Amino acid sequence: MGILLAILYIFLGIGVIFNCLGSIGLLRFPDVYTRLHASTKATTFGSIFTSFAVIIYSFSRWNVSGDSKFVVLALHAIVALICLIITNPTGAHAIARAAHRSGVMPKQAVIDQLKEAKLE
Amino acid sequence: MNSFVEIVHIFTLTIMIIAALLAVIFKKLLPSVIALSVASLLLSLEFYLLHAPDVAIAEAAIGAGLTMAIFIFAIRGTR
Amino acid sequence: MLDFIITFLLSLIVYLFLVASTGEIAGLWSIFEIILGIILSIIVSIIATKVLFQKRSYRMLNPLRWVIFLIYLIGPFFFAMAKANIDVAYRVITGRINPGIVKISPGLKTDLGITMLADSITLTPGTLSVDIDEKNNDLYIHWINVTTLKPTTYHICANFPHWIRRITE
Amino acid sequence: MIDNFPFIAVIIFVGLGIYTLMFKKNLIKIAIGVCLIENGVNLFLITLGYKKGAVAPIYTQVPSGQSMVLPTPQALTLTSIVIGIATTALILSIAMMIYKHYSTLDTEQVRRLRG
Amino acid sequence: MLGLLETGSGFWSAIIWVVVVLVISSIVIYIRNKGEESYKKNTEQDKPFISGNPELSKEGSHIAASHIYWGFTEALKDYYNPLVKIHTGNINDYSGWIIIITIIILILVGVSG
Amino acid sequence: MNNLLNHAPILIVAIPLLAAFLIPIVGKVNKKAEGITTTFALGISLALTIILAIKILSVGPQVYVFGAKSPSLTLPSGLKFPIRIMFEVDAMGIFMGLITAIVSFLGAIYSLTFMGKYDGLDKYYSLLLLLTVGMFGMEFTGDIFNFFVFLEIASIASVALISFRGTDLGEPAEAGFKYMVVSSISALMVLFAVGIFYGQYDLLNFAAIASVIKYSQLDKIALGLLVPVLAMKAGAVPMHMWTPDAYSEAPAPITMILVAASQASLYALFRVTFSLYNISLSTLTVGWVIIIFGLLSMFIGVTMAIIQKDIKRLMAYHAISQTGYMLLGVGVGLAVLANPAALQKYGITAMEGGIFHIMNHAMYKGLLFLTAGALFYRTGTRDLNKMGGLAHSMKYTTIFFIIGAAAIAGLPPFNGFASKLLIYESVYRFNPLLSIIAMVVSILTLASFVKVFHSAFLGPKLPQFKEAKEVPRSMIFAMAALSCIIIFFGLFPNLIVKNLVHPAVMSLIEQFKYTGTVLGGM
Amino acid sequence: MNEFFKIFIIPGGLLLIFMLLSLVRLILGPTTPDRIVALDTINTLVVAGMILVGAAYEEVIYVDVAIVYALLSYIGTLYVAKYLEGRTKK
Amino acid sequence: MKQMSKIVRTITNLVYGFIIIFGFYVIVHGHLTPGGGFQGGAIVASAFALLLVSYGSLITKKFLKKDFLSIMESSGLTMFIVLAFLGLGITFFYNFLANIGGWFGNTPVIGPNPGDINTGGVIPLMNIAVGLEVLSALGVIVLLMASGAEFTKKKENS
Amino acid sequence: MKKIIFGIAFILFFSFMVITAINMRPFGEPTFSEMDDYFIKNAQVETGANNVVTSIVFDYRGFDTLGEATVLFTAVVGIVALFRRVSR
Repeated sequence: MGILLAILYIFLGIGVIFNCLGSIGLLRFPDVYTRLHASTKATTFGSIFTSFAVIIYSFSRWNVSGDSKFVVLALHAIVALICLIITNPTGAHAIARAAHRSGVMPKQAVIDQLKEAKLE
Repeated sequence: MNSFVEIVHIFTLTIMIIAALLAVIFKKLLPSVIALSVASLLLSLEFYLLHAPDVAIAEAAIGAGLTMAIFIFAIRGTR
Repeated sequence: MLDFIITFLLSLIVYLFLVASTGEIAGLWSIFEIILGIILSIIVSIIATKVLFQKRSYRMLNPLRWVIFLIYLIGPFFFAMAKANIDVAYRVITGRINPGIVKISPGLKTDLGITMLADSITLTPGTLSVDIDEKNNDLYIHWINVTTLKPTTYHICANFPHWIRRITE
Repeated sequence: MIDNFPFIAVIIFVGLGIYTLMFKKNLIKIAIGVCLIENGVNLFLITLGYKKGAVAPIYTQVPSGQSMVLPTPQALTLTSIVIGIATTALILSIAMMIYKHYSTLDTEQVRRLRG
Repeated sequence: MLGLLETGSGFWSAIIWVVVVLVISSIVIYIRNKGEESYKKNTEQDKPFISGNPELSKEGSHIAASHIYWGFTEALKDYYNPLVKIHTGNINDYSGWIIIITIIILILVGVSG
Repeated sequence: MNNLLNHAPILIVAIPLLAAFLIPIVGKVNKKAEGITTTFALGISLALTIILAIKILSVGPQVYVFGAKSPSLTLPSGLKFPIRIMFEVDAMGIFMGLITAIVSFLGAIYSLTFMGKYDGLDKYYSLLLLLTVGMFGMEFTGDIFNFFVFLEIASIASVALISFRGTDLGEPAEAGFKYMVVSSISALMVLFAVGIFYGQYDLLNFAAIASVIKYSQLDKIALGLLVPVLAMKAGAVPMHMWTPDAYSEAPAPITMILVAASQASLYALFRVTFSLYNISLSTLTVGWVIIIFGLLSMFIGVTMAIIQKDIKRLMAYHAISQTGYMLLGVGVGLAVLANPAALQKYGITAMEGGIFHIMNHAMYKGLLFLTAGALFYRTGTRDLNKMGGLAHSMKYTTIFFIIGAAAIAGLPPFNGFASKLLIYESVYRFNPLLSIIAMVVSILTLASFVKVFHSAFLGPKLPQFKEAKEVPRSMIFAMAALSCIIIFFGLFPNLIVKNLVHPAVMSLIEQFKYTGTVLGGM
Repeated sequence: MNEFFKIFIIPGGLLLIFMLLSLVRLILGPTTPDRIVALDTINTLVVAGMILVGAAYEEVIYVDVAIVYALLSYIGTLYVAKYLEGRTKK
Repeated sequence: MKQMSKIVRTITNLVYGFIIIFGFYVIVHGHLTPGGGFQGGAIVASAFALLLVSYGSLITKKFLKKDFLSIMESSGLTMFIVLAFLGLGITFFYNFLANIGGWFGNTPVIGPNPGDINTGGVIPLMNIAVGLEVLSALGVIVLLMASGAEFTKKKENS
Repeated sequence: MKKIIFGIAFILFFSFMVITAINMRPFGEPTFSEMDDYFIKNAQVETGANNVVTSIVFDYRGFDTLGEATVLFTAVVGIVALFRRVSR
């Protein structure tokens, strides 16, 4: 039980910290692209860890009690996690591309090869 | 422990109200629709916290995906 | 027809994954769930086959590729992701950035491969895929810390393209 | 007052929606206002059904021995959500059609019918 | 009796009314038949007599709808101008009126107890 | 047969509903069959309504409980309150049901040729059926949330029909938008009131709420939300602005049905005030509120009508003004509800007048809108300035118009006179001024219809309408049927008042009968 | 309410505070893309929070909501992105 | 309406089928887990919206036929009302299949239980009917408004 | 002028609504719940469905659901009718 609690605390702590970093980065960074960096990476990573905590928790509870509902909890959490991992970077890509095409240029940029390339 | 749950409720509702307020006060339509979407999604979270998962699914599916879609279509069609 | 069967099997697997622990068959499923799953999967395959198999490539049927994919996911990818987050944490706290958009040519041919690479890049240190050249699969990357103005693929994404080539091509 | 915070939130929602309907001059904004009132009313119904320390009224794999929140408002809200999207879709389509014929969305100009 | 509608302070019967109308109209027809017998159609007698002026053309003699009751609306100008102004056709006003009336009713109901 | 009668309330609603769902499929097979199917379904519904009316007027109110072990099992074992949705059809409900059935049936017949030149007719007929279903549901239902659902069905279907021509023209879309916004506000307010009731009593049934209602602060607010929005849907001044827009832009048969739809809201208003609250509310205040609505509607409606140039807009303002009569009559009844002596003396008569006027108004205003539609069908315009001399070529339409105009102006022996007389004489004993205003309004109504008659039908034959000829047979049939009803009601008003209107009024006044039907004589 | 309730609900509450932070970006966001980023972040946080709350209440069926939310908020994001993409094409 | 980038399209191909099967899961498990006809239908319709946003309305028309969806909508509703009519031997909407054994007629364990899909009487069937109706109705709405947006907006160079 | 009147009306409306909210029973403590207790106790026995909400939606209040589906159908038919020139 003690090990489980420790693991849960560690995982949840990492998750919360990275989520926090994500939202702070969203506030602190100067333009859309850097904000996307912060929000996408950090919140995805943080959510992965919180979900891992839930999955580990449910598997351990299943081990202890043998109640089938914890299997369902774990499996569905895994599915939710997979959805999150697949959709989040794609969404970030879509936003970045849309931002660039709608004329929002990166601030302080040293180089912008996309602007030079002029894709259709 | 119940007081903590109440604090969570108050937080969710506050964010939701701010988002709704933004939906009203934004001048441009697109940010307004985005704020409406945020309000709708947080409404879904609030339903979830109020132990109404059926309604939360309906609100998430309709508020997030479809309302957004039809609003965007309407904005596209009127410019 | 092969497309249809593959889609059918995939959706059946997903369905069974979702309804696990409802009955006794293999300790997990009840007979009605399986029957219903088969019916629904047929319907889903009718709807989704045309969308899933637009290119008619069957490379991903090889289970070895899936094994490599899992190894990739747990090994280098996860490691890079952790590194990325520490990197982001550093930049969030210090606010030290030097951004730019650069172009790389990873030389991947399949759609799935380039997609996987783009998503990996988005989740790994300091990079974000902004746009893609549809003709020759060149990626335009927003790089938060531009160290060189003429970056090679390795600068951006280490040896991910090798892994992904092994998985998808 | 603080006991009833969800009801206050409902009131704010409805009030914002009414405000939008009364003072905003854009047809799509008006649709947003209708959406807001809908959201508020839905929240009102669900809030009425909440019971402290209760779980969702679904018997599948529920922790046993707990009371359940009232199910009727959830059923009602389900109905009203779907009605809401039907209304919104129709309002927006008509707004699009108005734009096609009037080339504007301003309520001051969309008033050929008056007097 | 058939067709007798009690109104609380009296009654009304359409049948009696119809009978009376029939009687009166038969009298009218009778009197009309007693009239001038030299009247013939499609002669000079058939033409309208407008104080000796020539008859207007067909289109010109038709009075458009907006000219009817001109005097009435002109006399009640002070009443009509604000009334027409209220009917703005603006959707904001429509919802505004609903809220105003709701408020009035809420106050009335609240005050009356 | 008895079984059919037991299930009649639901069949009246469900058969048009089924037809509405099937029409898109029917339309794929055969374009011609759409109209026939619609007419057939509405015909069955009309027949069932008449059978049900005979039964209810002789036996008493009928309930129909959905999903219970038997259609009349309102209370499950050992409970004091109903848990399922039920239809509760009493004399008032079936009275409104008859109006709906007649009007929609004739509207469908009229549409068979009137809508011939439009495309997308399968949608049109489907929507027409759905509008009818919504109205029937509003009139029959005994459940307050179910009422909201049917209100939405009716309003969405009306909006879709109003903006049916919006593909080609801007104005119908505009009218539809306005109506949609105001009706969604009203529907949401109704839903809010439903929430208030539910939160207080944990009940959703009209009768069950009526038996426990306390008229607390929250009940007052619910009343204050319900009355204005339902009055708005009925078209009471000053929330009437949507009415002329919507009525003038909808196709003519739809306008006729819309009149009935707004009366369904009026019915709901009466249902709320009489059956839900009854004497627990301060009847004098609410009664005077409704009377003032009525007065404003009468006067402003008719004075605005005089200056209109668009024929359907003019008629729409008249519809508002006639709604005022109904509100006046019933409002007087409500104002004296707590006073049995006055109620016996003139209150019931006033209400009879008001309720009878609903029926009469649906008939003659329907007829007038249909004649306006006939004029539009042949001339292609609604502008009175451009019309003229149509009596030469459209003889039947002219006759029908005269009948309708005489009825709306309250000329004997048409039906308008009978109901207006009831209102005048009883309201005079309540407050003479009201009666005098009502008479003045009646005179102004006649004046404005003289204007329409003169400018549309009289005068020389205009050259642009040389080719105009009589409208096709199905349109004539619908108008003739309405004219026959008008003349019949005018000649034998006492039959209708005694057999149909008086029971309806009594079912409104006697709340305990309504609740007792559900709760078993509590 | 078992002993795990607290462990899971407190991170959930913290996630709400982060949502509030992201909402500030929604208010400030000079351009529309910034606002979409805020929307996206809020969505991710809500999904994580939903999973946590589901575990806290031991209601396994609640996690379905999180799946729906994760899938469908993505669609909303895509729609706005698509609209922005098309907007500059004059 | 243009396509979105290749990355989005590839992910769409993968996720599309998953959303649909998940929607169907929500529909058929309506009587056991949160969800039901409306929610599942809305989810599947969102999948159509996803297809529409990433491929554009022209290509989407190859995958989804509006007329087919219309017919499906009508038939779903007809199925629903016919199910309601079948109870007419007793009353409209009577749950005539509940607790009689056989398909969908099993009696569930009273109280908390892991859930058996074979219960619920007409409720699962009604869920499926409503699900069909809702998915096709919302699909039609989305498809039509997408093409309507092209129809009503001003021409590009005017 | 008009705006001022509307503003006053709006503020009054809002304050009345706030009165409603304050007069409402406290959050989370329903005073009466006989009907819902009946549903929670008997829904599983009478309809055989685990999800009480679904059993209300499709059994006890099934007619509402029919109405709701009809609303959706109506809206779709309305939109199709409005955009009937578009699809060809």
